[in-house]
Amino acid sequence: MNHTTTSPSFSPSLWNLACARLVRDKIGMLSLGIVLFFILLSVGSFTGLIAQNWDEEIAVNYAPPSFLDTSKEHTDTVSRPVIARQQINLYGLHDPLSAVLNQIELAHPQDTMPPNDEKKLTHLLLGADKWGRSVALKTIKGSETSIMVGLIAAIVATCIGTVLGALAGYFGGWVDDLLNWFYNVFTAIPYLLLIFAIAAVLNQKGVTTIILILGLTGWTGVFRLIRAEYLKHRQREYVLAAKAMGASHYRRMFIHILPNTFHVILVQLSINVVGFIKSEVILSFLGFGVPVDVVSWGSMLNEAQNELVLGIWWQLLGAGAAMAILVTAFSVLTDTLRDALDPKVVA
Amino acid sequence: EAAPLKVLHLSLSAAETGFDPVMTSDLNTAAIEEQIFEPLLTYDYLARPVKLVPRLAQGMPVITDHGKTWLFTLKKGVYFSPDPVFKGKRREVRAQDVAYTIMRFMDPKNRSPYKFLVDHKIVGLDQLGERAKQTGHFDYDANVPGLEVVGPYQLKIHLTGTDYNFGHAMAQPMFGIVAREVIENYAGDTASHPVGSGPYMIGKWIRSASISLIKNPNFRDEVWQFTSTDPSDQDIIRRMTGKKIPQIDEVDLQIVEESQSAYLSFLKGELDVFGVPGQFAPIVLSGNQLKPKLKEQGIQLTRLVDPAITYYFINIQDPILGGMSVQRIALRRAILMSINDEEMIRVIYKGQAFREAFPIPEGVNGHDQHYQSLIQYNPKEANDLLDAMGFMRGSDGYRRQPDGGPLYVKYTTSLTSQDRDLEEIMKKSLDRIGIHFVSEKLKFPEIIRAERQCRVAMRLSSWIADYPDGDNFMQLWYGPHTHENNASCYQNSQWDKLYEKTEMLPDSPERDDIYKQLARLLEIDGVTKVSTSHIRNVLIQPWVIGYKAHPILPSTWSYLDIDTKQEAH
Amino acid sequence: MWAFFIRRLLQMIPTLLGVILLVFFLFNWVGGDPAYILAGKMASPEDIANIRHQLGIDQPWYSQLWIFIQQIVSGNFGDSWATHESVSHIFATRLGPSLVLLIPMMVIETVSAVCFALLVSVFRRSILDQSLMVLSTVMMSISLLVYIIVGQYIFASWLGWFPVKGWGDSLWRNLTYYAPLPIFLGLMVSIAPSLRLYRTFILDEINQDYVRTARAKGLTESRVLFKHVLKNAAIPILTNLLMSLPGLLTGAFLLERFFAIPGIGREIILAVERSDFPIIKAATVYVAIATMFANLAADLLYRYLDPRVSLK
Amino acid sequence: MNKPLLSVQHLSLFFKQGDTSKQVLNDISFDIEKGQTLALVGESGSGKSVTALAIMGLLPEDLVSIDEHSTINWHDQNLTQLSRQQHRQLRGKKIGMIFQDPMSSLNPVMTVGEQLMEGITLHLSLGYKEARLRALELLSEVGIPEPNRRFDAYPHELSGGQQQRVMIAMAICGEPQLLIADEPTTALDVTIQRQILELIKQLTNERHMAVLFITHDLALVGEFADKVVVMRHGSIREVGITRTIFKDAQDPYTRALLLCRPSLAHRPFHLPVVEELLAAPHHGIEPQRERVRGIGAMDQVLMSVKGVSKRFPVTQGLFSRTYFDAVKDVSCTLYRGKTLGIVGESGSGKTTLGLMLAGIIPMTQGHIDYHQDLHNVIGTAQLIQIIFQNPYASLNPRFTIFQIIEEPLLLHFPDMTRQQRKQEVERLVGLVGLSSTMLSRYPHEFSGGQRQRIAIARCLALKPHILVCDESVSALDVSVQAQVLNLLQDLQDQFKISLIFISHDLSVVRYMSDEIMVMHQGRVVETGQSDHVIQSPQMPYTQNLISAIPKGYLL
Ligand SMILES: Nc1ncnc2c1ncn2[C@@H]1O[C@H](COP(=O)(O)OP(=O)(O)OP(=O)(O)O)[C@@H](O)[C@H]1O
Ligand SMILES: Nc1ncnc2c1ncn2[C@@H]1O[C@H](COP(=O)(O)OP(=O)(O)OP(=O)(O)O)[C@@H](O)[C@H]1O
Ligand SMILES: [Mg+2]
Ligand SMILES: [Mg+2]
Repeated sequence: MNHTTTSPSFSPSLWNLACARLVRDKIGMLSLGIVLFFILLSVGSFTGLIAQNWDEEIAVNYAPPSFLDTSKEHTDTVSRPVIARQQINLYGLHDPLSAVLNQIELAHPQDTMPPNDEKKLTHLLLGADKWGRSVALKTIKGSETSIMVGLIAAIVATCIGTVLGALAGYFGGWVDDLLNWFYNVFTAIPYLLLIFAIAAVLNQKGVTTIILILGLTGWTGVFRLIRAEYLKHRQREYVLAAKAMGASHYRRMFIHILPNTFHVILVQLSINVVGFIKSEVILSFLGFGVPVDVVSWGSMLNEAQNELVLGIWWQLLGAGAAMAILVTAFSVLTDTLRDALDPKVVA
Repeated sequence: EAAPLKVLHLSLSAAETGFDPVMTSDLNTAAIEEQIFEPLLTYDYLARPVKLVPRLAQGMPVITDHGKTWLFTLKKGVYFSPDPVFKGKRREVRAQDVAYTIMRFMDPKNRSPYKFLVDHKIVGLDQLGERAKQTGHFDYDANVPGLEVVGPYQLKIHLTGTDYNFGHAMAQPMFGIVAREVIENYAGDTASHPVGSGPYMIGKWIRSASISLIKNPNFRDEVWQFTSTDPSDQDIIRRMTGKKIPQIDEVDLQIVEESQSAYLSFLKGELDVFGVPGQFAPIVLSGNQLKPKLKEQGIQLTRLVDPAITYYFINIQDPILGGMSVQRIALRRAILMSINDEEMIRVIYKGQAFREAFPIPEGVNGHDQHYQSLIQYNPKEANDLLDAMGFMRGSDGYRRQPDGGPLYVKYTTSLTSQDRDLEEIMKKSLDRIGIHFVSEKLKFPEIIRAERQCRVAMRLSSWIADYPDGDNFMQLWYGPHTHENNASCYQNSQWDKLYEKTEMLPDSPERDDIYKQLARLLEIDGVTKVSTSHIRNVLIQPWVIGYKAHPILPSTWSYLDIDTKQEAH
Repeated sequence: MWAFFIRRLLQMIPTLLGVILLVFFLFNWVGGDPAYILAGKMASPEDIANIRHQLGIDQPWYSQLWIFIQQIVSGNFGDSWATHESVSHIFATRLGPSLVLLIPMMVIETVSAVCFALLVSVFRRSILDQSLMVLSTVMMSISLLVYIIVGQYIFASWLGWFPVKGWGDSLWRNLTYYAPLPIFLGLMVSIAPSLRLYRTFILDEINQDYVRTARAKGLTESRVLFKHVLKNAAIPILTNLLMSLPGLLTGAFLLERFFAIPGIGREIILAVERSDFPIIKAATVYVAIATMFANLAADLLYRYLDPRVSLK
Repeated sequence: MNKPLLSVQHLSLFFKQGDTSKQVLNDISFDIEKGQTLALVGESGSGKSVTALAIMGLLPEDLVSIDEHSTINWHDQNLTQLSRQQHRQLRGKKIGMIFQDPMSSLNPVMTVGEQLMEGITLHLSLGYKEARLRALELLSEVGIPEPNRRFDAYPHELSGGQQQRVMIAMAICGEPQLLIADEPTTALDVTIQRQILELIKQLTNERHMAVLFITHDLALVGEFADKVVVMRHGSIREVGITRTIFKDAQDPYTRALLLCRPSLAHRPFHLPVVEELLAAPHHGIEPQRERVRGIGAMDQVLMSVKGVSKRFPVTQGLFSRTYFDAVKDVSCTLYRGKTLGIVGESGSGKTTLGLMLAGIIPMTQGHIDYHQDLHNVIGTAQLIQIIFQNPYASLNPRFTIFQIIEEPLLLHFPDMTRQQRKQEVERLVGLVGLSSTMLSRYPHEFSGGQRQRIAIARCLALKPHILVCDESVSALDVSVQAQVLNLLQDLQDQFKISLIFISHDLSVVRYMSDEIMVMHQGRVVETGQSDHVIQSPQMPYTQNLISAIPKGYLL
């Protein structure tokens, strides 16, 4: 089998056309630039090139943002009284560890507790969170998780929706009835409860869980559209022609029809990305957020929830603005893509 | 011309669960019930440490027979609030009602969360409960030898054994006296028909949103006459003494779950009293003082140590952390040594907590303020200890079991944002000593289930006093309480024997000495490290008179007054 | 017409069965065991067993399922495990606040989104159109959580224009005093998507041939828009609106929590936190039925509004 | 001579395309006198509709720019200079317009009456009652039966012809002086087409309206127009009185349009094609020798169809289903190397029959016998192939031409190497007259005729014995239609393929077929030798059909 014939690629000319249309659209290009910038950031942080040290507590708690001078240092000189273990009253009880501890203390005298004199910054570019971690670095690191969650979950949702939609729309009959029933059941359950239920089933909290929650709840929209597309296309004459030519079901479904729904899929994909990046915030609010060693915009916004009244606005601003910018850019890009890929819109 | 209505506006952080005292388990509901129902005893408003005083009882009970027989005499002329069930007649509270109230706790249908306060304690009552479980019907007419109605106003309670804490049980709002005909009339829906003898009764009630309490017209004549030697109380005493209870016409309670909303409401004057959540302390406090801006507005601050502790426990039956071998003890101690409570107090609790090493908090009988912890924050020593015990670091920098097996701490938390902070603390701590952190997040009911099944490896738990006695805390590690609330599943016969000894003792120096040993033994075995006690900061609007935070009483609204002129201002 | 109606009603049965099974098994298998909470701090294993017996969760799954189905058929879901309040009463009382929030929100959202959509589709490709579209994209990119936190802080606390939170029992006061800020904040996120959707609906219609015919008749532009275009665009707009209603009922939980509004969304979260299974079951069944009926209503409306479709 | 009613002078018009603009009309000038019918003729995309819309002022302003020297004079007003408001006042009142597709041009959610009343109240300032009376009058004037009942009907409840009548009523309700009819009948059946055109003619005569009649079909023009303007690529090729144009067309393009449509009188061996005619010297090309069609006694029966029916289930009511018989008991025979033509109005079951014969949908009843030579290919794609009605729709838009033509090879000759397949594809492409340099292009990059050729090449790849052509040329311009018909005949000559040729266009079917089968409501009405059926139809239905064929000027 050779490549050109079995894997129908996008029509280079259609694709070129779409690109050409995109390039002409200034706002579209700007948003593409922004999206690429964010993706670059998240790839950079994923590979550890940037924001690797986001969890270092480099500043004092809630260090305010400063754009001029970030070099002021503050020495935390809380001296802690150290009570020698020997002075502690055991009330006549025996400590099985005292022998070991005595040895250790002989080898490394413990009485000089290292004074906590780490130098910490008092100001930071975008301020610091409650642990003194840089909000700027967290925002960058958060982009990695948020974009990854958004992308992978959107891919999962879109794949499920596409495959099921294709099967239902193409075969019709009982396959359609069954899948439609499944769809109806899923859409009839309140979204909120569905989230809780799926979260409870998965029961393991982590980025994967978030991706699965979003993916498993988000496929319905794709399913509906793809099913409709397949219903439309399976009656199209090019499909009948393929049938007359002796093409198998598989071939008709995936090699003939699928490429013709790419524009729908692509647009759904990016709509899902946007939706899921936003949903992650709500999931964090409901307690299904990312684990502690990971930072995401949702977890930042949730932390920031109580900070605004304290007058600490920078974390809210950092994560909120980054998210707003990316999501806006992505949505605009989606719109542009939709127009550019829509065969109906003639330039 | 009628005086303006005095309305106290308050918020609750969680929705009420319905007002049948026997079924109540949460503090918010208890706070409301405290105003509607009256138990036999209560705590003095001003006295610190807290002191039991009579409420429905005429005087303090007469305790005889080594704390086994308690004779209560009721006040006369105490009436339930009006209800259609009474058909327009005034219904007086009698000894029979007290007996009925107590019996209800053993009725399996009521599934009372506070059953433990009378369970196995009253002669003949358990048998009645057992029989009800079999027959499905609780016989309230049965004669219970332990609840001897001596006269219309006298009840003699016979306990199965010595219990000096029984008085505390009789001061709980859940033991507020109810009338049998009311309960039976509203059977199945008692939670929405509270009828008690307290100063207030339910007015308007929008479930889960707002509850308004209005004066009980049948409330007896009672005047404010608390005394105290504390100089800071004198102003309250001066302004309140001699006033009729209650002064406030209506208590308006709103359920506000998000603390930002509650705080902003208070600032706008929509709320009169606001318990500051820890994370908001920096905006209202500088050091221990109210911020000058708030002070200028006349807002008052009262502070109080909560009779509660937070404590880390490690499950002694956990396959990785449990066991009583020296290695495992060392492992647990090292883990507990790696936790920096000071940092937690500073960053998470915003300074509104302090390091408390003793399992019995301040304000509770048996507390020891000089107790020093054996387990101190010392990651260096913890590391040395782990090295010495053979928990070697692998190539990834994390330690393994001496036998090469995997080593990690599965740390259980709930789903709130505060729990995320706790996870962060724990993760940082474990990183200091090179042990893997594994997070387990569960809904609160699931945590409790897991704890009771000894499946929680480690957790930061907290315990708030049900009644101000050390026993309420120490029982948390009692071996037979495994699968109940001994979540560390600690079973040490030496410890258990010492504990059983304390149960037979009243609050005394002798008991305090044993408590110290118990506390130390917990540390030696690396089962628990008591972490903090918290400071409760309450903000009060300038027009609220007579407010003093009480460590045990869930609400004291009937003791307050409002300066309506100032409020209007 | 009746045949269509009855067929659609019959089709709901398998869907409802699916919902019931899914929810039952999801929450029965993995949902928490409320007995441990209800039993209180000091409960003994027997106490817990007693509570499980009282709640019926010690019975085998099939009898529980059977009870569940009986409850659905009789419409009586019993009492909440946590508060002993009857489930039907809970929904009856929580529905009001949710609706007081939702209905004005839907009305304002729809009216203003349709107006804006008409406006921008008339001036499409102009600066007005493009800037309004970008603005709406930015608006919908900000998380509702951020709107609430910031909005409550600024409008209720700082500027003091609205109460911070609360709810009363007078409809008028709720509507005019407590609800405006949450409604406004809700609109911030919900108007933009509707506007964009309606714009495409209207643009779809504006490009149709019959619009050209109407213009060829010499009709004024406003008549063309309001009489011809809007009448056609109203079909997808209204059906879309109707179908989104049940989802919104539970979707406003963030607003309900922050503004202390005793609505359904908040109740459901509370129920899940407490593993209050009767409420969860009832909520699912009610919302599922509402969703199915909304879909049916949307279908009927669609068929009613669009003379081309006949009821078969 | 009077001043013309409408005078278009030097109209040049541009469409914006991104930063560039495309000229769509180039210096168009013509006049319409009062009461005159002017036909605007030309192939698709030549700018006819744009011209009409420019007059109506209905072009999208943000996309179109009109050259400043252009004038469209209506009495003394220059329409290009009018404000929107002024232009609007002319529309409907002075100039009415009928659009191509009646179904989509009527508002689907408003009743016929409402839509009609709108114009009446606006232009005649009548009260509701009077307006209603007037509307009913108009409806009966345009020949709608039972106007009272139709008044409250929605457009979809009317037949295509009735819809078009409503459109006409709407266009004339303001009693305009000029009526623009933009291809008013392309969506309709021949019989209805004739009725509508006659209605327009009658109305214009009664009301002394001028008509701007737009069409691509010169044959129609001959019967209805006084004057003809021939357009191509946005400019005018020829203007003249109808008679002169038909008798003695000056422009080769005009001549081509006249000749490349098959007529009922002749059957040239090849149809003339526009390019040939354009390239030819002034006096035209050599007359072609006639092609002989018809079934002889010697012809071999390849396939005989016996009693084929198709019944579609239609859901109705709660559980009950009714059935719709799309094809009822059809029998026919197909001869080797011959063409069976199938004609019939829309919905008569032609496509359904074709699909059944091609084995794409199963038949409900009946059976098909094949000649024994074909027994080894029964059930395979090599037996019979079908070319679908719309060539564009039958080509996967995401496949290159190479992939499209290669697919049958890939499916049926798995042993072929890629090299062999490539050669075969190139051969096939050559066969249908396309260049192998086009192989990497996509369907949308081809013209309609080329697409039809691609579809044919794809079918030929399987070397089928029978080829079903379902309305293979109905969507094409006459000039392109000629090319495709020529190609099909060439292939038939070369490979002896049997054709089943489905069309509603009788002249095309006659030209292509040896035998004609006429269908009506799923049944065969008449079958016979093609010339015989056309010249002396037996059944009234067939007679009706044949009389409706536009005869042009010459016939
Ligand atoms: N909205 C538009 N944008 C860009 N180009 C257009 C637009 N409308 C028409 N054109 C171009 O103008 C030219 C003339 O179009 P027009 O519709 O007048 O053709 P026509 O002669 O009416 O053809 P047909 O017989 O197919 O209706 C075509 O090349 C077409 O591509
Ligand atoms: N899948 C189907 N289900 C139900 N009815 C159908 C189906 N396909 C076709 N029909 C009906 O069968 C009849 C014949 O349709 P068919 O497409 O064969 O007509 P046609 O002669 O090809 O018409 P046209 O000239 O418009 O192409 C029509 O009335 C059509 O509505
Ligand atoms: Mg045209
Ligand atoms: Mg057809």
